[in-house]
This record gives sequence, C-alpha cells and structure tokens, in this order.
Amino acid sequence: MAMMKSVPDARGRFGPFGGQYVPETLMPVLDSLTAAYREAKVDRTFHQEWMGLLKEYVGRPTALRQAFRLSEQLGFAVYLKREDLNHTGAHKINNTMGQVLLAKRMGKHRIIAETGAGQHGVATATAAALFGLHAEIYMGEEDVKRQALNVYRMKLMGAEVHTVHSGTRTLKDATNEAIRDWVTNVRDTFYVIGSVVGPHPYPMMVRDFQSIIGKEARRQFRQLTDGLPSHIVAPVGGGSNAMGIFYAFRNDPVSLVGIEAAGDGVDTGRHAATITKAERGILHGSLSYLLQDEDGQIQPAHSISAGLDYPGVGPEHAYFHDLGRARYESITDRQALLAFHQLAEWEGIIPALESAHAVAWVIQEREALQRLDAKVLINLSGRGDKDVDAVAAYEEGI
Amino acid sequence: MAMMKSVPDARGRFGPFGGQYVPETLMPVLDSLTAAYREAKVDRTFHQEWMGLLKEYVGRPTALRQAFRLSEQLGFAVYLKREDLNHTGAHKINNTMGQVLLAKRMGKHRIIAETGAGQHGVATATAAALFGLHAEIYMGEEDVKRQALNVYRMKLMGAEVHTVHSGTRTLKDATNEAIRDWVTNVRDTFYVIGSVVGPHPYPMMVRDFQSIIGKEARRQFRQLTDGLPSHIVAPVGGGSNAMGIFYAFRNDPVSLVGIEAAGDGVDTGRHAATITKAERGILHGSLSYLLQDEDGQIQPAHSISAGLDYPGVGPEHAYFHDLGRARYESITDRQALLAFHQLAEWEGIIPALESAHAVAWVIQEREALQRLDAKVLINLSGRGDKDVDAVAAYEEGI
Amino acid sequence: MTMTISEAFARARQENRAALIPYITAGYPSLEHLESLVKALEAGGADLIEIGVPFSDPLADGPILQQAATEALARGVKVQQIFDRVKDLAVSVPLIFLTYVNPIYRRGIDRFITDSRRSGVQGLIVPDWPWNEMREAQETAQSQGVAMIPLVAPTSTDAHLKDIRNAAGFVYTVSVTGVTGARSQLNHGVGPLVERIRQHVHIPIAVGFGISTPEQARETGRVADGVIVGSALVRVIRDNRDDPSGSAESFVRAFRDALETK
Amino acid sequence: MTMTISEAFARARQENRAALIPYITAGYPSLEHLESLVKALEAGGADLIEIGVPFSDPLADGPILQQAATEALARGVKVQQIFDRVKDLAVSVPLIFLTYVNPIYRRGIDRFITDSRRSGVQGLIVPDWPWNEMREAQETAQSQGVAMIPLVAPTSTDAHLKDIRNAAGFVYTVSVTGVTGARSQLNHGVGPLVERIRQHVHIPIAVGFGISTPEQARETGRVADGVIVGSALVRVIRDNRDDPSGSAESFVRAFRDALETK
Ligand SMILES: Cc1ncc(COP(=O)(O)O)c(C=O)c1O
Ligand SMILES: Cc1ncc(COP(=O)(O)O)c(C=O)c1O
Repeated sequence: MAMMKSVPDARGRFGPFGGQYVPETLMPVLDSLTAAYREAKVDRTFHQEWMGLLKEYVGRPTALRQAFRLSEQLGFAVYLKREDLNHTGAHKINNTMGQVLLAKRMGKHRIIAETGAGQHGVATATAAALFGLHAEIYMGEEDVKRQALNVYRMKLMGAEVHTVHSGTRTLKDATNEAIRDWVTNVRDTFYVIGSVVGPHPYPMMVRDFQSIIGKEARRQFRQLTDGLPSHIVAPVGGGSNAMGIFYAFRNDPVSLVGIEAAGDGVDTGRHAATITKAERGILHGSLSYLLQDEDGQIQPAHSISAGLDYPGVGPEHAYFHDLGRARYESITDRQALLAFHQLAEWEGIIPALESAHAVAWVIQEREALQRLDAKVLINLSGRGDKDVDAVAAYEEGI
Repeated sequence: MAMMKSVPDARGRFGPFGGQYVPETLMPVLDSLTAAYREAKVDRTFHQEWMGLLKEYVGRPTALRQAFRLSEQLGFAVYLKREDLNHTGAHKINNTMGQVLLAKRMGKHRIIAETGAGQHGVATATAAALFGLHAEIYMGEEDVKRQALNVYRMKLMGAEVHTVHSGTRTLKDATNEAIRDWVTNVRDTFYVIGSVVGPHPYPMMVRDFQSIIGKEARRQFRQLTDGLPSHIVAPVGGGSNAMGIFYAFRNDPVSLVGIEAAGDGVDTGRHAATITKAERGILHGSLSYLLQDEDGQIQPAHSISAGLDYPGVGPEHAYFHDLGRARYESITDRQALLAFHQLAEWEGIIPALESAHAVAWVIQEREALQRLDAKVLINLSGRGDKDVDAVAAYEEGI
Repeated sequence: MTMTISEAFARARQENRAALIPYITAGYPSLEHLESLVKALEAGGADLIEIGVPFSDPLADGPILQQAATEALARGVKVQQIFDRVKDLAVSVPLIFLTYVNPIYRRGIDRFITDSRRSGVQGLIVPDWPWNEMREAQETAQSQGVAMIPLVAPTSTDAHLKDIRNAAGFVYTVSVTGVTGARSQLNHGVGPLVERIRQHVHIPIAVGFGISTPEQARETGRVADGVIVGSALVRVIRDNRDDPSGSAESFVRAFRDALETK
Repeated sequence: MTMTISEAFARARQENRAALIPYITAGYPSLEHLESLVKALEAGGADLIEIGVPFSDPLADGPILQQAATEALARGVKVQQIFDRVKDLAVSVPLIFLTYVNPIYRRGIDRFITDSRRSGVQGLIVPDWPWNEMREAQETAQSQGVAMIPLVAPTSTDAHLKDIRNAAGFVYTVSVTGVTGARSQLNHGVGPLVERIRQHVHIPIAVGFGISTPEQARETGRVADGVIVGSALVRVIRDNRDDPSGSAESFVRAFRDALETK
C-alpha cells in the first residue's frame, strides 16, 4: 500500500477539494489563523497544554473494548471506540479544546460557533467557560426547539445562544449566520468550527485535533489484539469523528467506511447522503460534495439525527471518496433507530443517533463481514442521552 | 495518626452500627452472599475482570485536575475528581459492575434494584445488559415522574421498571418494594443495592467497589502535587461516593467532609440531613442514623437532589461521625443550586445536584479554607444533565 | 385471668386441633375499634391474638397490611396509645405484638419489652429482627416473661433451627418466601418444613403468611400447632367498614370451625 | 448601444461626480418586475446596475437581501430564466451580476461566464469567491470580455491590493467589516481605505455595504468613483409593492441628485 500524499497543499486543497471560499474580509484572518496554527502545531507547550486538558479535563484516552454480546450476535468481532465517554458526551470537545486554546494564544476574547444538535455548541461553551472567554452560539430555530436541553446546557455555562430564523432554520443557516457574525467582528472574534468543513485551515485543523481518536485507537487495538482492525466504521455528518478515527489508519491495510444518513431513503429527497450523491459544489468556504439542485441552490438535508442533518461534507472525505481510500454508505432513520435499541440492549450503551448509523451498517452487512471474518472497529462518536426524547417522540409518532 | 480499625467485624458491625436487620427468609442468602463476596475479593480472576471492565467499558481511571478558575475565585486550590465522566454519568456504575459480576459468579440470572434519581437504576440496567441478565428496577411514582429520562434509559437497556405507589413514593419506598421482591424471589434473584446501606455485607461490599475512587485519587493527587489534599469533600446520600473517596485516605492526615442535603433548612423539617440530626435507628437492614419521629416512624426526607433524598445513611458514615474521623455538614437546596451554576460557568462542568452540594460547601467555607491555605479535593460524583429539567423548573417556580 | 401462650396452645392440642391466631393492625380502621375487634376475635374462637403496632415501612408486609398501617399512622396513632389501649383490654387469650425493629429500638429495647409486659402482652414478633441480632434483647425479654417469637422461613438453615432451640412462646413459620398477603394457593412444602423444625425445637409451631380460607387453615392445621391469619382478616375488616367487629367475628369463627373439623 | 463599465465610470467622472450603482435582486418581488425595475433605475439615473442572481445561502448578505433572495427562490426563479430575461433587456448602462460561487460552479464556470457575456452582462461580483481562488476563471472571463470584479475590505492586505492590480472593471470596496445592509452610520475609515487602494490599482473604485441615504452617498462619492446602493433600495421595493418601479426610480433619483450636488 502506497503512502498517501500529505494533504492539504499550501492552498488548502485536498486534490480538487477544499480551498477558501469566503468574503475577502475574512481572507487575512484565515491567513493569520493558518500561520498561528502552524506555529502552535510544532510548539511543545501548546501540545502539552492541549494533551493535558484532554487527559485531565476531557477524560482521555477514551476506552476501547470488544463488544462481546454484539460480536456474538453478529458472528464476528466488533470493537467500540468510546468517544461517548468524553466530557460533554461526544468527540466534539477534542476539537473545541484545541481551537479555544488557539484562540487564547491568538489573543481573541470572543468565541463564536455554529451548532446543529447542540453538541458542538455545548463543547464550545465548555471550552470557553474553562478559559473565561465569552462564547456566542448560533443555532437554528428548529434545532433550538428540538434540542432544548443542549440550549440550556450552553446557557448554564455562560454562553449566549442566538436563535437563527432564516432559511431552513437548522445547521446550515446557523453556519451562515456564524459566518456573518465573523465577517462583522473579525478583528476580535475566533470562529470555532465544529467539523472538518469550512475554509482552509479548518478542515486540516479540525482533522488534526480529532486525529487523537485514531492515534489512541490504533495503539489500543494493537495492544488488545496484536493486530489491526479489518474495518473502521464511523458516521459522517461534516465528517470530523470519521476523519478523526480514519486518519491514523490511512496508510494501513484497513477498510475505512463512512456512514451517511439516508433519512427516509436516498431516493426520497429526504436524506443527508452527500457523498452517496457525490455532486460537487461550494458551501461554507470549501469545495466538496453538496446536496443541491441544478442551479446550485443548496437543498435541505434530512436525518433523524440532528448531527448528520447537513447538506455538505468535509473536503478530505470527498478526496478519500474520489481516491477510493474510503467507502461511503448510507443508513436510513429506521435502521439507525433499530441499532440504537440494539446497542442499548446488548451492550448497555445508548449511542448517539449519529453513532447508531455506524452500528446499523455493521448489522446490515453482517453476512459479508462474517465471510471476511472481519474485525470491525466502530467509532462511537457520542452518547444518546440527548436523543432519548426525540426517539421517544418519533416512536410514538409511528 | 493511629491506623483505623478494620471494619466491619464478622457480624457486619461498624462499632455499634450496621448489622443485618432483614426477614429470616433472607438471612441464608446474606450468608452465602458474604461468603461468595469474600471468595471473589481474593480471586485474581474476579478482580481482573472487574478492573478490566472499569477500564475498558466504564472509562476509568476518571480524570483528576485542579479547577483553576474556581481556585482563583476562592483563593485556595480546589481539585475535582471526575466521577461524572464514568459511563452512564456517575460513580454508581463502579458498584453495579462489581455486584453484577458477583451475581453472574453466583449463578443468579435475575437482578433487582431500587433507584431514586434513576442513576443507580441506569447503572444496574447497564451492567445487566452487558451480561445479558434480566433486570427489574423499583422506582417510586414521584421519581418516575420527575426522572422520566432515566426511566426511558433503563427501558432502552431492556430493564423492567416497576412504579412503586406506596408510602412517600420515593426512594425509601422503592427500597421497601425491592426488599419485598427479594424476599419473594430470593432463590434466583440478586439484589443490587446502590449505596453503602442495607444489611451486611452490602455496606462493606459497596464501599470496597467504590473505593477505587479514592485509590485512584490518592495516586493522582500525589502525582500532581507531590502531597495529599488537606480536605476531601463529597456529597452524602446513602454515602457511597463519599465513602468511595474517603476510604483510601482514612489513615492519612486529611480532613474528610461529607455534605448532606439541608433541603429548605435543617430546622424546617424538609431536609435530608441524617447525620446532622444523628438519631440512631434501624431501616433497610442496618442500624445507623435515621430521620424519624419519637415512635421510630421514618420521616420523609426532602432535597432538590433526588440522589440525596433519603432518610437514612450508610452505617460506616455513622461510625466515622461517631469516631470523629469525618465531619458531616449540610447545604440547602438554594446553595446547591448556586454552586451548580457557578461550576458550570467557571469550569464548564455541569455537576449533578448531588455533587453541587459539595461544591457549595467549599464556597461557603472559603474564608476558613483560605486561612488554612487548603488544598481541597471535591468528589464530583456525577454529571448534571439529568438535573437540568428540574433546575429549570425550580427556577421558573421561584 | 389470661391464659399464657403455652396454655393456649395446650388447650387447642387437647381439643385435637391447631390453635387459631388471627392478626389485626392496631389503629385500623381506628384505635377506637381495637377493643371491639379483639373481643370479636375472642368470641369468634381465637386462641391467641396478634396485634400489629403499625410501622411506616413494613417491608415484610404485602399490600393489605401495608395499607392498614399507612392508614393507622395517617390517623395519628402513637405507640404509647396502643400500649394504653391494650393494657385496658380484658381478654382471656394471650396477646402478641407484631411490629418492626425500629419502633422498638427507638423506644428503647428494654423499655418496649417492659411496657409490653405491663400491658399484658406476652410475646413479640419482629420480622426484621433476626434471631442472631436480638441476643441481648432476649435476656430482658426472658426476665420480663415476654417471649421473643422466633421466625423460620423455607430458606432457613439447620444452624438457625439449632439457634432457636431454647426459644420461648412458639415458632412463627413463614410458609412461603415472600411477604404477608392472602394467596389462593397453599405452599405444599410447609409440611416437610414443619417436620424439620420439630426435629430441633419443642415449642409449638404456628404457620402464617398467605392463609386466607378456612379450607387452607384446615389443611395447615393438620401439620402445624397453630394457624395465623392476617391479611385475609384485615381485608374483611377493610371491606366491612359498617361492622368490622361483626364481620371479623364471623370470619374467625369460620376458621375455628374448619380447624375443629379436621 | 450599451456603454462599457469604463465608459460608464468615465462619463460620471466627466460630470465630476461618482457613478451610481444600484442593486436589485432578480426575481424580487417577481421576475416579471425585472425589466420595469431596470428601466426605472436607468431612468432614475443609475450609471451601472447590479443584478443579484439569488442564492439559497447568501452568507455575505444582511436580512433585507437574504429575504429578497429567499422569496425569489421560493417563487421558483431559475438561473436560466434570469439569463433569458436579462438578454432581452434593452439598457444603455452596463449590467453586472452579483451572485455566489456555487451557482456559477454548478453551471460550469466557463458556461456561466459565457452565458453572462451572451446576455450582455459585463461583470461578475462574487462575494465568496476570493481573488486567489478564481485565477482560472479569470482567463475565461478575460477572453469573454467579462470583468471579474475584485473586492477589497477594510481588513485587506497590501498583498491583496497588489494581486488585483490588473483587474478589469472596477474595485468593489466593502466599506465595513460585515454583511450588506442599510446602516445609519457611515464608516469614516473608508476614505483612507480608498486612498490605499488607489496606490495599487488604477481602475475605478466603487464603495458599497451600508449606504442608505442620499447624504451618505454624497459623502462617499467625495472619495470614491462609484457608490453602490443595495439593501436600502431593495427595502424600498419591498415596502412599495403597489409600485416598485416608481418608488425605485424616485429613490435612485434622490441619490443621483445628491451625487450631482457634491
Ligand atoms: C455524536 C455525534 N456524532 C457525529 C456527529 C457528526 O459530526 P461529524 O461528522 O463532524 O463527526 C455529531 C454532530 O453533532 C455528533 O454530535
Ligand atoms: C451523582 C450522584 N451523587 C451522589 C449520589 C448519592 O448517593 P451516595 O451518597 O451513595 O453516593 C447519587 C445517588 O443517586 C448520585 O446520583
């Protein structure tokens, strides 16, 4: 297996994907961010502070263990990487701790972020509180209603939550609004992006911060089994948890599988299976795949899982897809719900609905994976407590 | 400092406290439980399996770190032991993993438990699911209403939840009902008690399982500071998280401080400050301190924190109080709420309301602790996500 | 004069039948009913009478007796009032208290036993106070002539049966694993259990928990020296608020008749 | 014949005033209004006209222009329809398109530019397409005679100003850090910014973002070669549904008058 090229290039390109498609007002700040990040990356102090926080505050390394009952049910070995055990309940905080540290280093006192399900908003509010910085979070009106718990958590930590009433009133529009804030307050404001999306250097930076997942997992897996997994499966919204676990394995003989949300079905128009559709486009600062119509108007995404409910995807995933280095599959709302229940009953773990998509795919593919005598590592990107109300409501609605 | 005597004695006594006050039907099963536990305790395989689960499934060791902003606000060093980072969100699972492993070892296929806030119920359901055992959880009608989320979590993991309509319809009555079930189904049923209460060997066994908290904390604290804390502060409901962190430090020159719930105030009759009142009595299998009237009728407890809302306390705490080895103080609903907010804003950690009691005491005592140049270690026994609704409702009600 | 416990069992044995031991909760439906109910039980043919001193957390009881205790306490019944009322009862059959350990512990173990003796109570049944935990109380009880009634369950070990060898009063045999409450089926394992007990102790053996029809009482009476009827009786009292004593009396009489025609 | 961009600026300069560049959203209030609105702007005194091709996620726009785009799209306006309509417009002042990068990318960059040229559009303003990212598009644009209008912001570096040195058309100077939208206060830093730009580029410099009154236009026109009025105009169109063209015309005329009396 040839080593993969190091991406992105100096212009923030992953092959044809990526780039910096933002208003001119922001270009200088992207440059200084890139420079500051490059410096921080090789600065031992910065790295130690970040790693110290991950260990002593976030609770890393997160556990990795074989899911024995699930393995028995499926007839092959399944392992779980437990990002749900992080402080605040998902992988998102790996990244926000890194970005907020960088914000502090750059002397920015005001933090903004977009959020969909609220997990990234909570993780940002958390990091900001820890460093005594002021955070303002943009969240679509629909999501504010659906995720009242997370709104309250953000407020508890002193963050201001701005309800976004424009467009589809979900993550896409919250992101638009955050960018508008950034353009306006660019001089003193640090925009903490929540996934491997946005203009360069974000996709790279978020990947780097999240790649701690794969680094740990690779070491843990080898310790546990003396080998590597045959497959790594992770849900893909923007793609940060997936890239986070894939990255350390990119040069290993391991199948990388990203699972998108098929919602009601990829042919119904109500889904979020961006890579499955694979139509190139430019949104929120980078060129990647997008849900769009023939005029390039962005189409609303749909998923029961608020964290996957986004019409774009990180450019590095588009690149991995293009290269064939990773496969991208999709799972419907219904399948994800079933897996949500199954993991709870078999393993005593209530997964985030996002993560349930990955579990569902492994269940769906059981026969093929059995034949391969697979050793599957699933990235359990978050816990499902946040989803319990939505699941109950959905199931009563059926 | 003299070494403390090893307790309990063979009859399950911590000085005058403890014992086995249960129906004769249960006496033989307590004997065999005691024997099985004593065997397991010295069995390397058992210990390794339990420790393996704590590491690879529960996510231990949990983090310990100085809370820098809180320390700065208060003028002395405050450290947090992060039991909120455990799988399912509180220390309770340390114990349920141990007891359910023991149940498996004893060949019992049916697990029962009482629960108040639902944390122990969730932790029991989790452990049962992991081992494929059937769990039935008793929960008072009031608590079922107040803690709907946890009820749903238990059901998701395949547990049956029995709503208890008798008495005060809270934890005390759920415990009565669990004991009634146990008396009835004693031959195939393992009763997983959730705190350092109940008849011998439970107070000892739960203490032992929870003492992992203090063992880790002692090692971590020494690594971090080269010394010991001056004070260890923990909330006390039944007392399992407090005993869990105290135990490893019992022979050290460290002040141990247990914080009970003063509810509306210890003189209002609406509180749960059992040790503060220090009236001896016998309930749920052991002699300890109890909230009771002059006839020995148990008085309802009150606390905003469902996990502290219990009229009894573990016998070893009564013993520590009697000996003066630990101090027990109390904190009102209002103080706990304030601390709940303060920790969220200062440290980005939303504590369980139970744990907020410990934080509140440290804030209350800031002047005295400043003068002592204290190094305070707080046991953050759980996360506050479960309490967010209750807090919001309470604050709207004010 | 009131009979002693052993006299009461001896009389029944002479009549070639098991003794009948009905149970009522003091303060249920009200404390005022206590006297008339006790009289009614006596008139109906009780050989001994168990009086429950209500406790807030009766964890050995099923729903009927829980409910009775809860209602009695909600009405404000106090332990001292019960002692006072019981002292004034003029009954010829022995009275036994059934309560939980905390009301005894709280009053002071010695004081509770002494007050019991002073009120004419001859025995104490305390379901959450195992034999091994009450060693010290035994001495006071013995000196006061109050019997601490040992309990035996289907799960009991031989060691326990040996421990209670020198107990006074009678053995309270719990016929099933479980709590009190009327049951439609008898546990047929109770015969062998009673036989096992007889090999160790020589005081009378009464059986309780779940006996709810005269037919069940008759069957139990074939193996045991005494038959205890609790929940079924309290249910009758509950369901006949107009005339609790009258209905209790005829309920008990039916049991007595059944025991006589064994 | 239609004037070129440089002719339009040259004419204004000859008249010793800044050029007036009003903006409207194609399809708002409806596509049918496009022709009459463009005519009205021309009649009111526009020197160039910016036509917005609506995009679903206009992240450089404030609420007024967002709303206009959202409504236009909700009515089903398509890019091809806009090209068709614009092609049929007979105007003497140059037309510029303002849109976002994705509609262009999606249609195909070359095709979009070619279609623009064919419809008589002389320039493209794409706020989320930075100069350095559009190098390749520049070539096509140049060969088609379509100007890719460079943007300059208060935060822009000298390096950027050097990069755009050879740009065609005019410089779109964003007067504030922020999004489009009427503002009550002008940014007084815009004068120095324009001066800075002039040191590097020699095409006309227009200023936009936030200019909403004739007075503000006059002030801006003292330093810049062109004044862009967007949100304020669209708001007038929004608030005068009965007669959008009439009110647009008199709104623009007031600005033209202000620029003439500098
Ligand atoms: C638990 C969890 N998993 C996955 C995602 C999807 O984001 P990403 O694809 O960036 O990991 C989210 C987003 O909120 C999330 O909360
Ligand atoms: C987070 C938390 N802390 C403390 C307690 C109190 O229990 P204990 O005193 O046994 O630790 C509970 C009980 O539910 C709890 O959930």
